[in-house]
Amino acid sequence: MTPNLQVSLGRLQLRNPVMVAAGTFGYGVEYRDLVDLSQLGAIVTKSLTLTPRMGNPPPRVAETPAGMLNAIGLQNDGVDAFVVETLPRLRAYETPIIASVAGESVEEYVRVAAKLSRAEGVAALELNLSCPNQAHGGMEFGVSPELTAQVVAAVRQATPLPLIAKLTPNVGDIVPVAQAAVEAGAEVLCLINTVLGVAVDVRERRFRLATKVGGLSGPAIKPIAQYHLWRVHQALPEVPLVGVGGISSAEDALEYILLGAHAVQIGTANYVQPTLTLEVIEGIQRYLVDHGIDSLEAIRGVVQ
Amino acid sequence: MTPNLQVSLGRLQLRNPVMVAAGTFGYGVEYRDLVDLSQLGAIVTKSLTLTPRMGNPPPRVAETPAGMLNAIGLQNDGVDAFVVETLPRLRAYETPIIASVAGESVEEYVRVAAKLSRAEGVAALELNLSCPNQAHGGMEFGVSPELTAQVVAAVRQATPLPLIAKLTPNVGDIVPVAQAAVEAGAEVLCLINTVLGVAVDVRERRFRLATKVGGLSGPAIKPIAQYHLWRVHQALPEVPLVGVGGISSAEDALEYILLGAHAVQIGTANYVQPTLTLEVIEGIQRYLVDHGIDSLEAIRGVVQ
Amino acid sequence: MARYEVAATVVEHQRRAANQYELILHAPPIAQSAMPGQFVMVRPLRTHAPLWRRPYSILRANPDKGVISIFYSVQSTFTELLSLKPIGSTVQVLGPLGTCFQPVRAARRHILAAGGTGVPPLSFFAARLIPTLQPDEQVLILAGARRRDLLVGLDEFRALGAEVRVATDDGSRGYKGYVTDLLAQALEEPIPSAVYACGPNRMLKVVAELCLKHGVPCQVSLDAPMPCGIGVCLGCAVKVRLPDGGVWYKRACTEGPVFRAEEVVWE
Amino acid sequence: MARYEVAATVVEHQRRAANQYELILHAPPIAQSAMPGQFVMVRPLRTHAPLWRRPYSILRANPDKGVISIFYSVQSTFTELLSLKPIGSTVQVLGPLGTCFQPVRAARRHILAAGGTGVPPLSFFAARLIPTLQPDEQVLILAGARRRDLLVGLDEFRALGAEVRVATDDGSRGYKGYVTDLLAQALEEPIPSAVYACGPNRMLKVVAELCLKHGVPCQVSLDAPMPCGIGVCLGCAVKVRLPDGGVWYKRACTEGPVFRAEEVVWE
Ligand SMILES: Cc1cc2nc3c(=O)[nH]c(=O)nc-3n(C[C@H](O)[C@H](O)[C@H](O)COP(=O)(O)OP(=O)(O)OC[C@H]3O[C@@H](n4cnc5c(N)ncnc54)[C@H](O)[C@@H]3O)c2cc1C
Ligand SMILES: Cc1cc2nc3c(=O)[nH]c(=O)nc-3n(C[C@H](O)[C@H](O)[C@H](O)COP(=O)(O)OP(=O)(O)OC[C@H]3O[C@@H](n4cnc5c(N)ncnc54)[C@H](O)[C@@H]3O)c2cc1C
Ligand SMILES: Cc1cc2nc3c(=O)[nH]c(=O)nc-3n(C[C@H](O)[C@H](O)[C@H](O)COP(=O)(O)O)c2cc1C
Ligand SMILES: Cc1cc2nc3c(=O)[nH]c(=O)nc-3n(C[C@H](O)[C@H](O)[C@H](O)COP(=O)(O)O)c2cc1C
Ligand code: FES
Ligand code: FES
Repeated sequence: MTPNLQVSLGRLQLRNPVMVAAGTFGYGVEYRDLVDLSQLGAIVTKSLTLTPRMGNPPPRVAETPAGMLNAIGLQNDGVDAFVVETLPRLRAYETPIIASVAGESVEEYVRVAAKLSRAEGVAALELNLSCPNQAHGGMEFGVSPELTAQVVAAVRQATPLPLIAKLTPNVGDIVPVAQAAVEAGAEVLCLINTVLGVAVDVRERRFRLATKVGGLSGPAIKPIAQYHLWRVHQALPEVPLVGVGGISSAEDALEYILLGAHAVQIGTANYVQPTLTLEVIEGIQRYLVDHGIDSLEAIRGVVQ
Repeated sequence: MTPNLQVSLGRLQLRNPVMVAAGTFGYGVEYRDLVDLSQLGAIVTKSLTLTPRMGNPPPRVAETPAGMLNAIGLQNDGVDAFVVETLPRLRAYETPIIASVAGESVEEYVRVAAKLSRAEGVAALELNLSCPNQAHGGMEFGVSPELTAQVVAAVRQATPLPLIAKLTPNVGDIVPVAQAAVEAGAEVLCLINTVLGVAVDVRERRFRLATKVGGLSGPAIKPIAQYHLWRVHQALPEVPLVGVGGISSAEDALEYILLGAHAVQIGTANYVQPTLTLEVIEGIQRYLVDHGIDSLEAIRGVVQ
Repeated sequence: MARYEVAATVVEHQRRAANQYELILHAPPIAQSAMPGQFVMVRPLRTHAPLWRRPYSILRANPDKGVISIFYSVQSTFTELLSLKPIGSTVQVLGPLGTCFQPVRAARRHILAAGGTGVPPLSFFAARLIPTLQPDEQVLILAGARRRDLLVGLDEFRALGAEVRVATDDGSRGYKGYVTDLLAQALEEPIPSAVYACGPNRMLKVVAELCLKHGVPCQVSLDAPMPCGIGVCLGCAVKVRLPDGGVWYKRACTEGPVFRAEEVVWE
Repeated sequence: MARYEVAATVVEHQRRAANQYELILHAPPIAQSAMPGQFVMVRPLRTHAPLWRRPYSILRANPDKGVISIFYSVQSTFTELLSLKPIGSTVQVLGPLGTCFQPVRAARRHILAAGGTGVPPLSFFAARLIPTLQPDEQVLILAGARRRDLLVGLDEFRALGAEVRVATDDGSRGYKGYVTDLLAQALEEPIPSAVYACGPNRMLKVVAELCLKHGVPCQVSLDAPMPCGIGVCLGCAVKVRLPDGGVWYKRACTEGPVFRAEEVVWE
């Protein structure tokens, strides 16, 4: 009766295609009184760095029309604290834990990835390629096919875990970057991370973020994210894709699947509707039942 | 008492910085019963092509969160009909008419520009560099600094009128394109045109636009447009800039001015609030009065 | 063809059926010039999402009282917001917009065919048409809906003295089937008729074909996405045949929404 | 520290002053556990713009009736939407959230300093605190606003038996000047005091400095943008001094909004 929502992302098997996006669900445990974590397809942690990071000064967030800008600056307790303190609590759930890996140099990515690979209970790594590259004046790694390939190849050497590359939309053409990531060893692509933007406070005559520039997320960017996802699916039809950007309903998630996504991530909308992930899972199920479809494969990528 | 809203865009003098964006205000005359056209800073016409164009099949528009996608496909009656039929009616107003020039080849841009330059009553030309380039598989001219320079330089040869280059945001870095346009002879830069996007109809399982891909506009893109404008202003502080993207209030317009814009254009929001242009002019005036500022120069670019 | 942008006060806001409301607005210039088939663009609040105004057919216009009304069903966020507007609050309304139904004076029977939410403009049309009829002219209303509870406004047609025939998809009231079936039957009756229709575009296509087959003049009010409603965005394109035989895109908001059926290129 | 996401029914929606409303919601689990200083994240409708929920301090909580109330002023689209919610409709509410004011038992005088819209959490705090006081303890309310018509809720403080001193920027009621001037005066009086403050952050900074100078314990409820309210987005960062002397960013939504003033690094 209930349709099968299972999906495979390469070597990674998920009970359903609905994950939470990096940095928008804390480490996962923060939600456990509101969301039954064992229902989720997977939990992606906030991005982890080699050492604890304090993050950027406030204001770090600004609301924009149907979206928000953030410049959290990767505030986190560092990969060691995650492995020692948080991971054991997450292992209590059967849900796959995907650790998001951040770095400001290729070496940092590799060292974080290596530490996570030795820990018990990490199902896969997701490389956050929107991190500022210290060696290139703070430019995002993911804007360049070459840098993307470097990071992915280096981490590929350092981990036996399934490897997801999360791409940035701040490029003229995302396809060469996607190809570079896959050729360098990424088994799954996740797209998109936030879109660069600014916001101005007219009363105070200053930027609304202390860092001036931030990353735009939320419903506003859904058409942009879906455009990139669809183009990458057309160019690389064999690569499993994870769609992220502006999902705030089951319908939004289904749109991504129709465009070719194997799975989706919910980010900003978690803030607005903390129980949304479960609603989306239910809504996808209901759509399949209502339309007499028995698996997601039957509709994946039918909108081309 | 009332502050001075005059601005110069290079050789072009405007009574105030509020224009309407190409393609969102028809030829201008369509609004004359709703908006006193002689109050506007300038009217930018819908983009004109060498011959009449029927445009794309419907559906051509889709609403998105705080935005819309369009793929009108440059439906217009052609430059000759504009010069003969519409321009004489527009000359009745004292408002400068900026003709938007479109083309699918460098030659088409040049021929349209030449015809407009011979007509009476065109104050300036705005080059729509988001047009699909037939010789390069439909890629937008404005994604490449080289193609941008080609179009601008060729049109520069063909017209004595002030020349505005309107840039596309669908690039990794807009600054080299902006520089190329200025070096090739653009006196003013206008940014941004629409952001590429798609939308899906889950019920019908198809794209919501007949052309699949469309251009995203409206409040959703304001943070993106302001980011590009601010970066270009930082790179080319001497070049007058026209900001466009998501403006739907005087406050939005002032944000652009604070970031360095000399003038602004209102697009999508004209549909939602047909009298918005006049409200924005009034609102800017009120802001200056309330803050005891006597000209826009005093606040232009103060948010850096 | 003057158009007015009015901050209209909500005079009444009546729930007429489950999730269906009639909104009565004080908008004198619109009330004074509105014609049946025309519509208004409505903005209940200055929100960015939903972004667009929505078009609503004018259901009634009382020039003396300066009021118009629209009839809507709550479907999504926009109509949910609209339904929250209390009496005394204001709603931005732009109108009257678009073309209107034109009585075909040669016809003896005026058939008004409404599918789904197509009732409002035809109700207004009937109210204006019936008082002008010659003794040998009659009005026949054909109304279709999915279920009986979605049939609205029929009593008003009857009160005007019109004959009303009803179809529901599930047979819960009247004929079981489509309103176009009722039309096919009616067109078999040997009375010089004219048809005026409003409903989903796929219904209108069938209506147009039936009328063409029977040589009956037909006017249809088309549905299209309408970002602006005033002819500037070209988003509401409808493919039409030009007199010279060519095709072109017309704007449903200004050259429509009421088109002569034979002009439309149905796809 | 359980948190509940509740589809709360609007029980009452009272206009309390020009543009100021009290919204009473049926949300039993929140009503039963709410403490003064805590807040709820509110979503009146599923809109995309405004996107974020907004935090509102809990003004009252009646565990028996299962209701809570919040007090808000209409400022922009979000609060305009909220003000449209009729009795009987539902509002999504997540709470209770954040830290609460902790009575300082050593103090003989509890000074509650409210600036602008800072009244609600202090009103709730006063209501819970006053019944527990020893005979030699007293509560002093200091309330400041720009103009007299923006002063709200003072009668309720008085009804609880508290002394109320008022300041307005324009002198239209009480002392002409800032509420922090009243505090400076009060702290000169030789009574062992504790201060609990809510208002704009720049007021709280002055409050904190005054209390530090006088060696008076002080708790402040800070304002910060709050996308999530539950500690996951890290958007509401407040710089604090750590016990080890270092600094770090804490979350106003979970480690606040009520902070010990000496912990905060004011910028
Ligand atoms: C000339 C004209 C006159 C009109 N007159 C009337 C009138 O008199 N009364 C009236 O009620 N309406 C009328 N309409 C329709 C009206 O303008 C609105 O479209 C309608 O009120 C729905 O508004 P909404 O925003 O709440 O729903 P929308 O958000 O526009 O959605 C409409 C329906 O489509 C569904 N939907 C939304 N998104 C999608 C998607 N991605 N894929 C598939 N389905 C989707 C929704 O669930 C909903 O059922 C008229 C339209 C036109 C063009
Ligand atoms: C812990 C906590 C508790 C709170 N409790 C309460 C409470 O009990 N009661 C209450 O009324 N509020 C409370 N607030 C504030 C509340 O959350 C909202 O911020 C407030 O209701 C304004 O909502 P709004 O969306 O209508 O206005 P917003 O859109 O948030 O705008 C707020 C004000 O800022 C102005 N503004 C908007 N945009 C800009 C800009 N770009 N530049 C400069 N100014 C701008 C607006 O004009 C308006 O005056 C609390 C906040 C916090 C953090
Ligand atoms: C506050 C915030 C913090 C984020 N932190 C991270 C992060 O640490 N690592 C990462 O890869 N993406 C991060 N993201 C990006 C999201 O994972 C997601 O890619 C993006 O927000 C688009 O999805 P959405 O529109 O559903 O939010 C963050 C987003 C937000 C809003
Ligand atoms: C329906 C529509 C048609 C447009 N047509 C043109 C056009 O012909 N030429 C052009 O340069 N830009 C065109 N644009 C882009 C706008 O001029 C503007 O750059 C863009 O919409 C962003 O501004 P906005 O967010 O205020 O709408 C069009 C936009 C829309 C929505
Ligand atoms: S709706 Fe814009 S032209 Fe018709
Ligand atoms: S509001 Fe998100 S962490 Fe505090």
